[in-house]
Amino acid sequence: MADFLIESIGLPEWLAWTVMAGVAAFLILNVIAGGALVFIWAERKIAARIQDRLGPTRTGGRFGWLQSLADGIKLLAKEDLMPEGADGMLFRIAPYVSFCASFCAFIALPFAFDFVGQRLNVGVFFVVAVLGLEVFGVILAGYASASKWSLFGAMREAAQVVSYEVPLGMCVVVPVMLAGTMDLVTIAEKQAGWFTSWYLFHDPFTFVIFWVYVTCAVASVNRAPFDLAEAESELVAGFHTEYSGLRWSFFFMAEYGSMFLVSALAALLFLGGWNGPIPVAQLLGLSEGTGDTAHYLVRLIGCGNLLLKATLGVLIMMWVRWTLPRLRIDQVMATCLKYCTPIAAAMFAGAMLWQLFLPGGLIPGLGRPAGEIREGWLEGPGGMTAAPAAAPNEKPNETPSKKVAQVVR
Amino acid sequence: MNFGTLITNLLNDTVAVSLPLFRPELALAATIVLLLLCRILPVLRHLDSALVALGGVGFALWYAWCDLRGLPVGDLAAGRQELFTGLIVFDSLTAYVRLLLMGFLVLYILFTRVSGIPDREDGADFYSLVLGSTLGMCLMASANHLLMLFMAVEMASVPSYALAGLLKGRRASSEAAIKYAVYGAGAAGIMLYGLSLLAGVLGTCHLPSMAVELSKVAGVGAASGTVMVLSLGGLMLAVGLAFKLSAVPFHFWCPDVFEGAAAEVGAFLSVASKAAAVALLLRVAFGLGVDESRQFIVYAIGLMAAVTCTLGNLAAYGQTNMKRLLAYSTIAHAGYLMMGVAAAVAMAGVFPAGSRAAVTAVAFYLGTYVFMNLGAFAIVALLRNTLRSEEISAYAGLVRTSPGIVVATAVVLVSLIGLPPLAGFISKFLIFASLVEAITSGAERPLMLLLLVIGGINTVISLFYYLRVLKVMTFDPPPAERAHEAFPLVSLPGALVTALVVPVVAFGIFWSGLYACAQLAGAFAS
Amino acid sequence: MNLVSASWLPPLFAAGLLGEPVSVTHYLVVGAILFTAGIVCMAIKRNALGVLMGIELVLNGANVNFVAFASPYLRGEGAVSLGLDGQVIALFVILLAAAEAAVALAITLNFYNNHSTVDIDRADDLKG
Amino acid sequence: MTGATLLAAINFHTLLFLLFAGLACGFAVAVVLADNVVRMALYLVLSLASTAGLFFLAGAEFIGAMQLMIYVGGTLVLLVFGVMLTAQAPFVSIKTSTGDRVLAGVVAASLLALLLQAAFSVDVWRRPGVGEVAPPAATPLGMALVGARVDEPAAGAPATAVRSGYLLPFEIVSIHLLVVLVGAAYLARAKRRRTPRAIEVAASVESPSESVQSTGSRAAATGTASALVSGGSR
Repeated sequence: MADFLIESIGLPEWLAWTVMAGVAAFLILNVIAGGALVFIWAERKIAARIQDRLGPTRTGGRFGWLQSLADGIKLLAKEDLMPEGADGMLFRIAPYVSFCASFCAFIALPFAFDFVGQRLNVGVFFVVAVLGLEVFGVILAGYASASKWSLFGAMREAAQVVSYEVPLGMCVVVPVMLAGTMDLVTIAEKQAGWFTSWYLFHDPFTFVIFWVYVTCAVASVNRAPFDLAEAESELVAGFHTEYSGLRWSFFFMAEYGSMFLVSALAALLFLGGWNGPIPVAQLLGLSEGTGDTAHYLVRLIGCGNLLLKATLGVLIMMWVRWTLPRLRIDQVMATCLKYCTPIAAAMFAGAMLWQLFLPGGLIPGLGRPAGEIREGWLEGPGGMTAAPAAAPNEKPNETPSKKVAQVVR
Repeated sequence: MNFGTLITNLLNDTVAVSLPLFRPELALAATIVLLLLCRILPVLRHLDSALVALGGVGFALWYAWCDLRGLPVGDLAAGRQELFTGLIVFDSLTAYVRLLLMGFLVLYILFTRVSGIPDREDGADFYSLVLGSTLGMCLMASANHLLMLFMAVEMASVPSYALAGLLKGRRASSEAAIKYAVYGAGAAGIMLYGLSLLAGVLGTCHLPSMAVELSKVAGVGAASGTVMVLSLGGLMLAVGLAFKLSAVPFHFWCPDVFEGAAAEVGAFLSVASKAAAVALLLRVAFGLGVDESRQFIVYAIGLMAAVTCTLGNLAAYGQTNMKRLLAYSTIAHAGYLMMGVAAAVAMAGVFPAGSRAAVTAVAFYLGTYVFMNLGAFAIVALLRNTLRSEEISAYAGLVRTSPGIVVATAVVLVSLIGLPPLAGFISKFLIFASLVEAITSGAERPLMLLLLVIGGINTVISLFYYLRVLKVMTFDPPPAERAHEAFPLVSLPGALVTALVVPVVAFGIFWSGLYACAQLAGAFAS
Repeated sequence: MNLVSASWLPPLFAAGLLGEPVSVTHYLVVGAILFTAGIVCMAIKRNALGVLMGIELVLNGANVNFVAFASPYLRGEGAVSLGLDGQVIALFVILLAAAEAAVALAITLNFYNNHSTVDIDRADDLKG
Repeated sequence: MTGATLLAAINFHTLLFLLFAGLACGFAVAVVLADNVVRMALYLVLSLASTAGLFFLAGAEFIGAMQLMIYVGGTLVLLVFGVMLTAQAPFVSIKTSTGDRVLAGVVAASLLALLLQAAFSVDVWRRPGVGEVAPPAATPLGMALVGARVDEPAAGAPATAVRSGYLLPFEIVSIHLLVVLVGAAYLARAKRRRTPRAIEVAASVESPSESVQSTGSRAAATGTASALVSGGSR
């Protein structure tokens, strides 16, 4: 987009970049904020239906679809309270810390091939790392509120999030290993084609580890059944007991932002990213460079694909929340340390051995040999001046869309 | 070169060359994992962790012995081999120090088993920490790369912090641990900053390459700025090493930690940690001691040695607690060892044979020091179990109830002073002899002369406070309220003390075997 | 555009701070400040956890140096470069710092259990 | 110079550097100046996160992400957790005396002067970066950790420099972490059920101003801590 601004409108380079950054930030912000509105409404409806009620019905017509907006206006108008013993500065800053962490992770999240804030070489790692920072806002909120409930909630959150980062990291490593890169864009590109090339279906181990990932992801964003930090039956409302008004809503935007983020990450790592289950675009020959508009269309469809998958993930989290009972703190810890971590480790080893001994997969033609990827490491700029032995046909710098086509053929 | 060749080369280098010479460390690592399994698996839960640790260390000791024996005798420098693509180096010094550490560990595990400080429940944790720390010390002795240097120091230190807090319920122990951890981590941080400056100027982290670059950068007509950065980095590195050596002015943790921690932990820190630190000092001093920087290094080590030795001995005077006294004695001995290192580095350029002899002296000193200091701490620990006190005054009149232990104490302390015919005498004699050799060969003559004089004076000073302990034990009347518990030599603890004390006498008389091993280590300087 | 032509910009240019690419020294200055802050933090904080934070700052200061020496972007004409070594060392320092912090925290909690305080000045039973 | 040309002359990399460097240094100083330990923790988090930004700018993306993940997300959460466990009202703000502060100021100023002189005293370090763009790739780093170097020698690396693979530290650090984990868990574990004699004796050896503490009440808290310490230090 920056190139477009520079070339067509003639803006100076710095202004073009600034404008582009602004637009990207605006879009991401809207995805989080708008997404939160929709998701909150959806959650209320789903919760109601699961519990055999109606949920919001009045505001904005039949389905109460304006309920969230009305709530938002109410929150804006609400008096902003601060407890007497609170540490003012920390109390005020905590929601923003949470929100910023959740927001920053979106920087590296690709929505489609080049719909990404900043394509990072270590994208997966960055997203997971930044997501882990959200816990700081919660801890600070818990401490600064000068309330026992808040502090308990914060301590639980700290314990839980730090522990669950271990199996979560292990789960994330498996697709990274299969793709041979930590770049989210490349990982998604490698799963192009029919849905059989999604990493979910790569081998039995990745199939299992996907569910471990789902468990850990739910735990790491503090959703039920792992929402110990805000267990309302024990802790009033946990870390945000003392918050109200806009600050409170920031916590919620952060929570829904993170939910969307981990779901999108699941989609990118295991469910083919922006590639649909059936490679329609390739079948129609759209991605072979038939013009910019077509290209753009493919990207847009891809973006829609990813959003759909991520939303589906969020909806599943809601389903889980209203179906399963909350765990005790020791059960939460046991789930992480005694089950998730060993299973993730075993699956990681299994996936590695599978890569080693069955690189082509069980059914020939469906999988991709690992050697191709590994040879690519040694070529290209910065690599060794290597003689390509195993994969002479593939040049590392080809445009990804061509690569996709190759795979399909 | 494609990916396959790359991996094949790597495998060849690692499996065929590096791992066989890394067996002692591997044995330690395997033992640590086994100790952990002992806690987890129900089948292994009833195994005595001390026995498991002893078994593993036994293997490590055997491998270390084989490695030392396997060194080529004729051309000693040919035994030098860089392992793991230059990260660590295997040479005679590595082999010797490793053997020393493993031998120490065997004795140490027996000692802790007898004195009963890690009980069965905590045994696995305790031995994991001890073995983990020793693994770090082995790497300290063989570090050939700045990363390995820093990592080895951390690996040796961090478990020791936990060891210092071994007696969880005791106020002094937790205080000792927190002081050790804070000072230790601070020193490591400063050292790391120094390493970053050195690496930044020289553009490499591999010690031999650094030496090559150093002689280019610091040669004639070097920019003063570069020299300043180099010396700043060197001094900051020295802070970290001095902390590990407990050299003045970075010694202040030593008495507190030794007093607060259990005597068993004190023994570990005082012997093993010191041996590894001296080996690392030798490595760094020889590694970076090219012609341009040698004088700087010699003066830094030499002056620090003089101050350390004097201050350690002087401060030992006023002590009423036996562990504190031994702590200051440890500091003083670090001073003597550093004198040997200074002499070795000073002669490295002008008189290689002398340099080898000096390294031999340091290595021999370390070898006898294992028995002397482990013996001293064992006596403290075992007497604590009978007398329930570690104060010197509590030892009053001990000769009447248990003469055997007093004789043992006398042997150990006299050896620590360095009087004939005990092992300590030979070691000290060798160190002073190498100082004399340095003077005659004209390497840094004024400094060496100073060191010789200070070393002599210090030996005399140390006479008094060691003998005061013996005086209290023999001449002073026993305190009235003391339980009349004797310490018989015919018992398990008695046997242990005997086993530690006999070598102190034996090495004083038949020292050629140990000396031959130490000479192998000395070949490192060639 | 009146805002951007404010008077504070030209001096920054004159000092070569804004117009020129960053050099290694820029990073070293940051490293030095972090390091000094860490040392001071260790020296003056009486809360044991404050001291631990000082240690983290010290290690981080050194890490900035290593990364700067390793960076191909920052290397001036004719300077030596650490290459990948610097990055790897920074990586391991982060790991080792985590291990150290875990032990130091456990020790601090143990101290707190025995002394009922985290004030490190109260650790005065042993006179060093 | 008009505003537009001035802006056009700005090197954005440098601008970002100044931003992150300012934040990192500013918050580091704030850590020193703050008295409240929880605020110190917050400033430290912000300082280290800004440092991660500096790493990204220097082309060390993996290190930056690692810093965020392990340092900020793991180590500091652990520290903050320790703060929470010990944050009783009297200990939250332990004030440093003014004399200490002045002394520390003087020492800090001289130390900083020394280090800054070191930073400025090497000529080649002061030259602006050549801005040579190596493709930021985690692959060479990963391969180096496995023991094989696939990167090309860095421009300006000394010819004599040995290019080491890092298989050994990569493997051996796992043993270290295991040992440290065992140690931390040992220290933070609740008190034992029975005390054998030797330990009792060793613990009862008199030390000055020894006083009996009731540790039982905190045993539960310590137990939780052990679970957390072991979780966090992985």
